[in-house]
Amino acid sequence: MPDGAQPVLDVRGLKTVFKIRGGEVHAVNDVSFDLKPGELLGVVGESGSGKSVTMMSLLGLLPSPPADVRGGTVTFDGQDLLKVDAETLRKTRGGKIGFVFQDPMTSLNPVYNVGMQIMEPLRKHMGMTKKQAAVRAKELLELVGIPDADQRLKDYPHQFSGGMRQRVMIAIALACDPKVLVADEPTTALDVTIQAQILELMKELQERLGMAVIWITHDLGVVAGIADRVVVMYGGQIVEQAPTRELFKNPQHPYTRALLKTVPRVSGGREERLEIIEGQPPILGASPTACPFRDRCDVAMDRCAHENPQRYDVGNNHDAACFYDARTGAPRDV
Amino acid sequence: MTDQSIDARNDAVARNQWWDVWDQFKTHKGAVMGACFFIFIVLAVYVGPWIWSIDPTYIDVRARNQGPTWAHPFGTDQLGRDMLARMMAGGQTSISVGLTAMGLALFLGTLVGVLAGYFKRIDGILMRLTDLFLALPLLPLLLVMVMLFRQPLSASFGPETGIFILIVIAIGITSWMPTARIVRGDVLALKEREFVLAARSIGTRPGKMILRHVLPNVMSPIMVSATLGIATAIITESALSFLGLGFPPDFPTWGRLLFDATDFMQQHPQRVMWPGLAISLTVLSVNYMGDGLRDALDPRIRGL
Amino acid sequence: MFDDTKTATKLVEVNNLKMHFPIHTGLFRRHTGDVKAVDGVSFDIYEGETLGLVGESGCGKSTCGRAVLRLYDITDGSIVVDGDDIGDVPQKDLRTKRPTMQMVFQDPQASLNPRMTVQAIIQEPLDEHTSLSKAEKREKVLALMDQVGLNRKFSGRYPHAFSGGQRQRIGIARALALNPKFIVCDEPIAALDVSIQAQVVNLLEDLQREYGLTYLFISHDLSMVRHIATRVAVMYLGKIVELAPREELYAEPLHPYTKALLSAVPEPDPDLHDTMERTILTGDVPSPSNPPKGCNFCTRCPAVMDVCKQIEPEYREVMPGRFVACHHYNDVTTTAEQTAASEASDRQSLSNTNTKTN
Amino acid sequence: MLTYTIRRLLTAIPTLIFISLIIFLLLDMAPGDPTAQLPLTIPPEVREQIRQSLGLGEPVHIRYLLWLKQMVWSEPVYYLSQSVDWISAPDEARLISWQTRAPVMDTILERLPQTLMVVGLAYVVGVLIALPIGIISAYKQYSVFDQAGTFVSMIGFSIPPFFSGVLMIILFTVMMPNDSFWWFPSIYDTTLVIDSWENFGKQVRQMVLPVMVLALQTTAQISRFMRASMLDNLNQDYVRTARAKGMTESVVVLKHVLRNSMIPVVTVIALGIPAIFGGAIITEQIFKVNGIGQLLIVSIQASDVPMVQTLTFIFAILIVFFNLIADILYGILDPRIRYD
Amino acid sequence: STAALADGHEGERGRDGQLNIIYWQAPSTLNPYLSGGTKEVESASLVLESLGRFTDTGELVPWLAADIPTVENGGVSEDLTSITWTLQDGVMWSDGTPLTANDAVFTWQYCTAEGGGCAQASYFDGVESVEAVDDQTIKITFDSPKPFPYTALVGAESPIIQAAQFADCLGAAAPTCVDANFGPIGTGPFVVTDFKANDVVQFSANENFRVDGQPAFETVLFKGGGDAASAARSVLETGEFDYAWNLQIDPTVLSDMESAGLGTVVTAFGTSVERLHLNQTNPSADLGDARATEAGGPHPFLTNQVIGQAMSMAIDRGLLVEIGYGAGGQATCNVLPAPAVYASTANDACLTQDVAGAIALLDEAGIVDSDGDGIREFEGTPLVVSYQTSTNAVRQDAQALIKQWWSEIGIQADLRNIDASVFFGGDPASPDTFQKFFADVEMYTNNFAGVDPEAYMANWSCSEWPSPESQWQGSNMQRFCDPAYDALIDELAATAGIEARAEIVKQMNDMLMQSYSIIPLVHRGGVSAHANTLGGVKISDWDSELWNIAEWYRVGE
Ligand code: HEM
Ligand SMILES: Nc1ncnc2c1ncn2[C@@H]1O[C@H](COP(=O)(O)OP(=O)(O)OP(=O)(O)O)[C@@H](O)[C@H]1O
Ligand SMILES: Nc1ncnc2c1ncn2[C@@H]1O[C@H](COP(=O)(O)OP(=O)(O)OP(=O)(O)O)[C@@H](O)[C@H]1O
Ligand SMILES: [Mg+2]
Ligand SMILES: [Mg+2]
Repeated sequence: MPDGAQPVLDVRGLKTVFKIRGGEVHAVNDVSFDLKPGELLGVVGESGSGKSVTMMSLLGLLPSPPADVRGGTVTFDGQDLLKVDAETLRKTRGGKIGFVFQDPMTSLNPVYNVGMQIMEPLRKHMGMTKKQAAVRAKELLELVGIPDADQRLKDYPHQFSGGMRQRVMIAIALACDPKVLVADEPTTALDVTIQAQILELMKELQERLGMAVIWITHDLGVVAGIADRVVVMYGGQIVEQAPTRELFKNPQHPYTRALLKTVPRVSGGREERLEIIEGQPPILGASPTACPFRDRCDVAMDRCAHENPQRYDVGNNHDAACFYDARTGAPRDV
Repeated sequence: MTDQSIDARNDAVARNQWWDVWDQFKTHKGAVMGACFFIFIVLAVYVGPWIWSIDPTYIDVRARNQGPTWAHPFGTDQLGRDMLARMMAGGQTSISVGLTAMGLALFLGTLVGVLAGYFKRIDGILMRLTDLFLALPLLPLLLVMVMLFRQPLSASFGPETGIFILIVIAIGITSWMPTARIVRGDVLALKEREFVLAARSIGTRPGKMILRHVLPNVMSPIMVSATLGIATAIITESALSFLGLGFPPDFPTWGRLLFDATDFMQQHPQRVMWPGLAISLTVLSVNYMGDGLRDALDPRIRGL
Repeated sequence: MFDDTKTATKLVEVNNLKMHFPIHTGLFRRHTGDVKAVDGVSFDIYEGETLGLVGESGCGKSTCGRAVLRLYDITDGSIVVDGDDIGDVPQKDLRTKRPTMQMVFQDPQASLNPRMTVQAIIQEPLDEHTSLSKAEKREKVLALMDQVGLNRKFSGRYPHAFSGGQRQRIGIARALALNPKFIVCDEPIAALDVSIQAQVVNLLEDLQREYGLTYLFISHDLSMVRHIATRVAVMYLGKIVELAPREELYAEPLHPYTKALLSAVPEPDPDLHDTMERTILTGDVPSPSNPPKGCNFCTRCPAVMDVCKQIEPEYREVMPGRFVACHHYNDVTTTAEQTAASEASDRQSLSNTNTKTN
Repeated sequence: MLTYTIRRLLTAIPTLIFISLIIFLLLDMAPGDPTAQLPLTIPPEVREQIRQSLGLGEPVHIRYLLWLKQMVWSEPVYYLSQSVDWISAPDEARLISWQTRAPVMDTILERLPQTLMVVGLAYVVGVLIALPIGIISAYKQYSVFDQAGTFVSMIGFSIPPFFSGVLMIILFTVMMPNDSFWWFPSIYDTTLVIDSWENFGKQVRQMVLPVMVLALQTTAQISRFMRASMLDNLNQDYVRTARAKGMTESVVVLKHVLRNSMIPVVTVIALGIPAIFGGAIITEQIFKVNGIGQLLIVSIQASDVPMVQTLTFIFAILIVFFNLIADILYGILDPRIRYD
Repeated sequence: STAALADGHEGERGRDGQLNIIYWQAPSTLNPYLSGGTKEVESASLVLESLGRFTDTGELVPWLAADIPTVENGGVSEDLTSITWTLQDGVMWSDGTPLTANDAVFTWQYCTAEGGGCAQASYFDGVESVEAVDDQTIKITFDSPKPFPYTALVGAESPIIQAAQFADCLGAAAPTCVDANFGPIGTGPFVVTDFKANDVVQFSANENFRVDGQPAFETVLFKGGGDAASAARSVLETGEFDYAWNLQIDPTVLSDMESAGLGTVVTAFGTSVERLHLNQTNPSADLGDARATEAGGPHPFLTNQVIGQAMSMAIDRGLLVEIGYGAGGQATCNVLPAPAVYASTANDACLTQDVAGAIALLDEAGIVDSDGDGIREFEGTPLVVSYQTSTNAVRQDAQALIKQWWSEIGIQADLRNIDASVFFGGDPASPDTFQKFFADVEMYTNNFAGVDPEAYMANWSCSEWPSPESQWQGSNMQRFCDPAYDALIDELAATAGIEARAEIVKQMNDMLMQSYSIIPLVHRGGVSAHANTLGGVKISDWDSELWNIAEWYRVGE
C-alpha cells in the first residue's frame, strides 16, 4: 500500500441527518477518512452503524427528504462532491466512482436486459456508440467471469442467479473504469461459496485495474481477507482505523475488541462459551455529546458519559476514539 | 427499524398498536382534515335533525323555490320543503347506504378472500366465482337486480327499507370482488409468513388461525378498500337514482336531490350546489382518510 | 463426547425423508416435475444433543426441518419422534404431538404476529394445549420471559418495540412454553447482528443444559454450528452429503463439498487467512427441480471423476460415526458393481435402498 | 406464455357459457312485460297477442338453448355469409329485438361506432392526461402539484356525470354565445358523415363535451393508479442503481421507473376497455350520443329481453377477452413472466 | 301561429332546408302497427297517412279520402253497420305507384292477421270486412251498428300501408320485414332516408307528394334520446333543434327556458285526466283471495260519498297544476273534459279548494275524530287510506301535497309508489298492478284515443270490474257499479248524432263524479316547444302532433 500517496477521496467531517416523524436520526456524525489510490479500504460495523449512509452521502444517493447532508467535505478530483453542480455529480457517479449495492436481487431493473443496463453508463459517460458499448459490455461480462457473455447480454436479471447478478452489478460499476469503487456489502446476501468466488474476483480485478475500493461489510472475516486498511464504525462514527493486520493484532477500541471476541471460528480452538456484548446499539436521536459505546463498554469511565472521544493516533497509522488506552491499560491523558 | 422506537417506549405502558396507527394518521394533514370533515358530516346528518327540527317532508307551498334565507338557510325546493332538512335526511340515507353497502362488500370480499387464500382446496372454485362476478357486466346486473327485487322487497319491508336493502345488497354483491382478490393475495402471502408457520407448529386450529393471525393482518388492505367503498357506494346510489332505479322520488338521498336539482341548475344553483358539494366533499374526505389510513397502517411508513 | 451420545437414546429418527414440491406446467397444468427440496435424507438425533444442519441457501435445510416437524405433508420416508412414528399421521391428529416438538424461526420479525402482544404470543401454545386459568397462564408466561431473559415489564408490548435479539427470545419463549423435548432451530441467528448472535446462542445453550433439550440447529454459518453442534450434517441440493461429529468434521472434512464450504468461510484472522488453503468452487448450485445425473455435486466438484456423473454415490458410514456420500470413499469393487448395476436397472431405486446405514 | 394464453382461452369458454346462462335466467326472471310500455288504451287481448308474437310461449330451457345457438352460431355465420359468398346464410331466424322487431346484432353494430368514437376517445384522452399527472404527482410527492392533482382527481372521481354533464352544457352551450369558438353542441348528431373538413370539424366539436365529461373520470382513476405504482417503484433499489450509474433524473424516472410502473397500470387500462364497449350510460344519455349504453338502458326500460341479454353477454365476452389481453400484456411488459 | 298562416308563406317544395325535431324518447320502429307508442306513431305520421285526420280542434277532416262519409251524405249506412270511403284522386305512394283501395284492404288484413301481434288491433274491433268496391272506394262493414264509425284507417294510429311493400309480412312474418318496418313507403310529405332504431330518423321531402309546394322542408332530422329537460333546452335555450316533444318538466324551469326568447312552448289538450280512484271494494289484506273483489264486500268507508266529496274538496287542483304541470295542465272536475261538446260544467265547484267546507261536511255527517288522534273515524274505522301511484317525480309531489291536505281534514294517507312498469304492466301475478288495486286510493292518468268517448265511458260498466276470474283484466278500476249507468251505456251505443250523444255522455260523467269514486284532478295536455323560426305548427292531441307537418315552414328572418 503506497503510504503517503495523495488520497483519491478525502472525506472530512461528514454529517448526515434523517428527518423523521418527531425528530431526527443522526446517522453519520463527523466522519472523516481518506482513500489512497489502489487501496482496498474495509469498513466494518454492526447493522445501523451508518456504513451505507456514509457512502451514499458521498454521491448524494440518499433520498432527500428525509436525508440531509449537514456538513463536511468530500474531496474527489480536486472538487468537493457535496458542492458540485448536478451535472458534475452525475458524471462522477458511474463514471468515476462505481457503486455496488448489497442486494443483487433488487438492484437490477427487472424489465431491461442486463446488456442494456451495462451499456447505459458506457454510452452516457464514455460517449460510445451502441456497437462499441455492446462490445465493451461483453468484455465486462467476461471480465467478471460470466461465461457465454454474448448470449447472456440479452438475458434479463431474473434469469441470473444471485451470484451472477452481483457480478453483473460489479460489471456495471466497473464499466467506465472508475477510480473508486464503493461496494456496499456486496456479498452479504450470498452464500459462503459464492461469496468466496466474488471475493476472489474482486481481489483479482482490483490488482488488475488498480482502482481504489471501499468495501463495506459486517463480516470481520471478509475484511481480514481482502482489505489493506480497515475502518470500524459504531453509532454513526468511526471509532477505529488501522491497517488490517494491525487492527486484528492490536485492536484499540473496546468495541473492536469485543467484536473480535464474539465471533466463533471454524478453525483453531473452540470456545466453550461465546463472548457477548451486552446491551443495545445507541439511539442516534441527537448529535452525540458522549461516547456512543459507553453503555456497553467494559472500560467505560465517568468521562465517557459527557464527552465524545476524538480519534487518537496510536502510531502505526492506527487511531482509535477511546479515552482508554489499551496499550497502557490506563485512561488516556488528554 | 429505527432504534429509537425501542427506547422511546421503554417505560411506556402496554400500548395498543392502534395508538401508533393514530399517531401516524395524525401526521397526515389531509387525512385528519378528511376525518374531521367526515365526522362533521356524520354528526350534521344524524344529530343535525335534532337541532334543525323542520320536517323534511313538510310542504310550505307559499315558500317554494326560495333561495337561502334565515328561515331556510339552504333554500327550499319546488314544494317549499326545507332543503337543509332534506339534505340531512338525504345524508342519512346516502351515508347509511355507503356504510352498509361497503360493510357488506367488505364482509363478502373478506370472507371469500380469506377462505380462498387459506383453504387451498376451495381456492380454485372461489376464485373462479370471483372471476365470474368480475366478468359479469355489473351495471346491467345491478339494473336487473333492482328491477327484479324492487317490488317484492318494498312489499315486505316497505318502500324505503325495501329499496334500502335492495340497493345496499345490489351495490354490496357487485363490488366485493376487488377486496376478495386483494385479501386472498395477502392471505396467500401471510400463509408463507413465519408466524403463521409458527402458529401451525404450535398446533393452532384453522379457525383460531384465521381469527388470530390472518384477519388482523389483512386489516390494512381491508380498511383501504373500505374507505374507497363508501365513496363508490354513494356515487353508485346517485347513478341509480339518475337512471330512475334508485330510491323513490319522494325519498331524499343526496344523489336523488342532486339529480332532481340538475333541472333547476340555472334557476336555483344552490339546489345543485348543496348535494353536489355534500357528495363531493364526503367522497373527498373519505378518500383522504383512506390515504392516511393506508400510510398509517403500513408498518414501513409507520417506521416500525 | 461422541461416545456419550452414542449410548443415549435416539429421540428423533429420520429415514429416507423426501419432500417434493410438485411443478405443474403446460396446457392442463399437469404435474410435470418436482422441486426435490429434500430428497432422501436420513439421520438420527440423540436425546440432549444438537445436530447441526448446514448447507447453502436453497439446499433444503428449512424444508427438512419443517418436514421433520410435519409442518408439511411429506412425500416419503418415516419420522419417529420420541417413539411415535409421525410420518403419515394426518395433520389434525398431530396436534397432541405438537407440544413435544417445537420450532424457532429464522426471522424474528416475521415469526411474530405484529398484531399480538408478547403476552399473547407466548400464551398462544398454552391456549391451544392446556386448560390453565387465565392467571396461571399469565404466571407461566412471565416465568418463561424470565427464563429467556426478557424483562417482565414488557409483556404487554408489541413485537415491533423490541430489538432483533429480544424478538428471538420471544420466539424461544414461545417454543419453550409447552416444555418440548425437541426443538428445530431454523437459522435462529441468521438475521441478527454479530454482537447479538452470541447472546442468542448462549441462551440456547443454557436452556439446553437446564432442560435437557434436543436441537436440530439449522444454519449456514459454519463457525456458529461448530460452536453449538454436537454432530454436524452437511446438505447439498436436497441430500445430506456428510454427517460427522463436530471435531472430526472441522478437522478433517471428507466430502469435497464440505471441504470447499469450510475453506470458503472467511477467517477473521489475517495471519491464518493468508496461510489457509482455499478451494474456490466455480459455478452455481443446480436447480433442485432438475438435479444433475449422478452425484448432485458433480457439476462443481473440484475432484470430480467420471463415475460421479453417472452414479449417485451411496450415503454410508465410512468411519465410525462418520457418514459420507462420495465416490472417493467407496472401495473400488462397490463402484464397479454399481456401474454394472446402473446399466441394468433403474438408478433411482438403487440409491434409495442403500440409505439405511445407522 | 403461449400455453398460458391457450389455457386461459380454454378456461374462458366454460366461464362464458356459465355467464350466459346466468344472464339469460336473470333477465328471464326479471319482471316487466314487453307490452308494459304501450299506452293504456291498448286493450289486454291485443297485449296478449303481442306477447305471443314475441315467442314468449316456449319453456325457458328451450329458449336458452335457442338463444345460445343463435348467439354463437347463427349470428356469426350470418355475418360471415354477408362478407364471404361461399358461405350461405343460416336458415334460422335471426335474434330479434322485442322492441324494434329488428335483428339485435344489426342494431348493436349500428350503435358501436358512435360509442367507440366518443367513449373510446374519452378513454384515450383520459389516459393520456392521467399518465403525466400520475408520474409528476408521484415524483414530486406531497408537492403542490401532487396535492392539487389529488384534489382534482378526487373531485373528478366524486362528481357524478349527470351533474358534470349538465354543468358543461350550461357553461358551453347555454351561456356561451352561439358564435363563440367555445360554444359546443350539447346534442350529438349521429347522422353526421365525415366527408369534408368542415364536417370533421363539426364532429370534433360535438365530441368535445361528452369526451370532457368522461375523460375527467378516467383521468381521475388512472392517475391515482399511476401515482401509486410510481411511488412503489421509486423506492426500489434499482432506482438507486440507476442514479449511481450517473443517469439523469429524466432517464431514471422515464426509463427505469416508468417502465416498471406501467406494468400494473397497463393491465388496469386494458381492463377498462370493455367499459368502452359498454358505453357510458349516463353520459350518452345526457349528450344524446345514442350508443350502446343508451341502447342498453332503453332496452331495459322497454323490457326488451333479447336485446339486454345479447348486450350483456357481449360485455361479458369483452370483459373476459380483455382480461386475457391484460394478462398477455403483463407478460409482454414483464420479462419475469414472459420467460416463465 | 295564426300570424304564420296570415303571411301566406309559400314557394317551392324543399325550400327551407332542414327541420330538426327532438323526441327524447326515440322511435324504435316506423311501423305503428308493431308498436303502439306515441313516438313510433308520430314519427311514422310523417310518412304514413290515413283516410281522415283530427285537427288541433278535434275536428275530423278528410285526408286521403275525398270527404268524410256521414249518414247524411250516404257514406255511412242508415243502420250504422257500414261506412264507405272514397279516396282522393291521384294520390301516389312515394315510389310513384298509385294508392288504391286494395292498400286499405291489405292494411286491415295486415293488422288482423293471426300471430302478427298488431298493436292497433283495437281500431279494427267490430270490423267484419274491408272491401275494395273499386280502386278508389273502400267499404268497411261492422258486425253491429257503429254510431261512431271513424276508427279503422282514421287517425295516426291506423294509417294505410302499402300492400306491395308489406305483402310478405303478414302474421308471424311481420318482424322479418325489417327494411319495410324501418322504411315504410307512404303517401305523406316525407320519405325515410335513414332509420336508426331508438336513435335517429332522417327524412327527405316526398317528390310525389300530392300538394305542390309542400313540404317546405327539404329534410327532417328526427333525433331521439336524452331527457325532457335537455330536449327543452335544445329548442328553447340553445336553438339546436326546432321542435321538441313531450316536455314534462317543472313548469317554472320550462317558462324560464322559454324566456330565453328562442322558442315557444305549445300545449295541446286531449282527453288525458290525472285522477284518483277510490276503491269501492275492500282491499284489506286480511281478506286473502277475496281482496278487492266483489266477494270481499264493499269498502269500509270509501263507498260513503260524503267522505269522497270531502277528499275532493280538500284538494287545491290549481296548485297541483302550478307545481306539476304548468301550461301542460288545467284543473278539472270531470273525468271527460274534452272534446268541448262532451264537457260537463255541473261539477265545477271543485275547482276551488274548500278545506273548511270539507271539514264542515264531515262534521255534519257525524264523521268525527272520536279518539283524539287527529284522524276521524267512520263507524269505528279510522279514515286511514293507502294511496298508491306509479313512481314519477310529479306524482310523488302531488301525493305529498294531497296527503298534507287530507291530513288537514282528518284523513291520514299512507303513500306508496310502484315502478311504472309493474304498476301498468298488468302482470296477473303481481300484487301491485293498478288493476288489482290492493290499496284504497290510486292515482294515474287515463285517456282515450280519437274523439269519441263511447268506449271510454263504457269502462265503468259493472261488467268491467277487474277480478280473478277475468285475470284481473277490466277497466273499471275503482269497481264502480250502478245499473242506471249501465243503462246509459247501452243507450249511448244506440244513439247517433253528436248532440244527442253528448247529452248522454255528460250525464254519465256527472254520475261518475257524484259517486265520488273517482276524483279528477288535472286535465293534462301534451307540452311541446318549437323554435320561433318555425311556422305553421298547430299541435293536436287528437292525432299525431305532427299531423300538419307538411304545412310547416321556416319563418324568414
Ligand atoms: C299513443 C300513444 C300513447 C298514449 C295515448 C299514452 C297514454 C298514456 C297514458 C294515458 C298513461 C297513463 C298512465 C299515467 O301516466 O298515469 C301513460 C303512461 C305511461 N306511458 Fe304512455 N302513452 C302513449 C305512448 C307511450 C309511449 C310511446 C311510451 C314509451 C316509450 C309511453 C310510456 C309510458 C310510461 C312509461 C307511462 C307510465 C309512466 C308514468 O308514470 O308517467 N307511453 N301513457
Ligand atoms: N431513510 C431513512 N430514514 C431514517 N433513518 C434512516 C434512513 N436510512 C437509514 N437510516 C438510519 O441511519 C442509520 C445508519 O444506517 P445505515 O444504512 O448506514 O447502516 P449500515 O451500517 O449500512 O447497516 P447495515 O449493515 O444494516 O446495512 C440507521 O440507524 C438507520 O436507522
Ligand atoms: N412451498 C414450496 N413450493 C415449491 N418449492 C419450494 C417450496 N418451499 C421450498 N421450495 C424449494 O425447495 C428448495 C429448498 O428450500 P429451503 O427453504 O428448504 O432451503 P434452505 O436450505 O432453507 O435455504 P435458506 O438458507 O435460504 O433458508 C428451494 O429450491 C426452494 O425454492
Ligand atoms: Mg447498509
Ligand atoms: Mg431456510
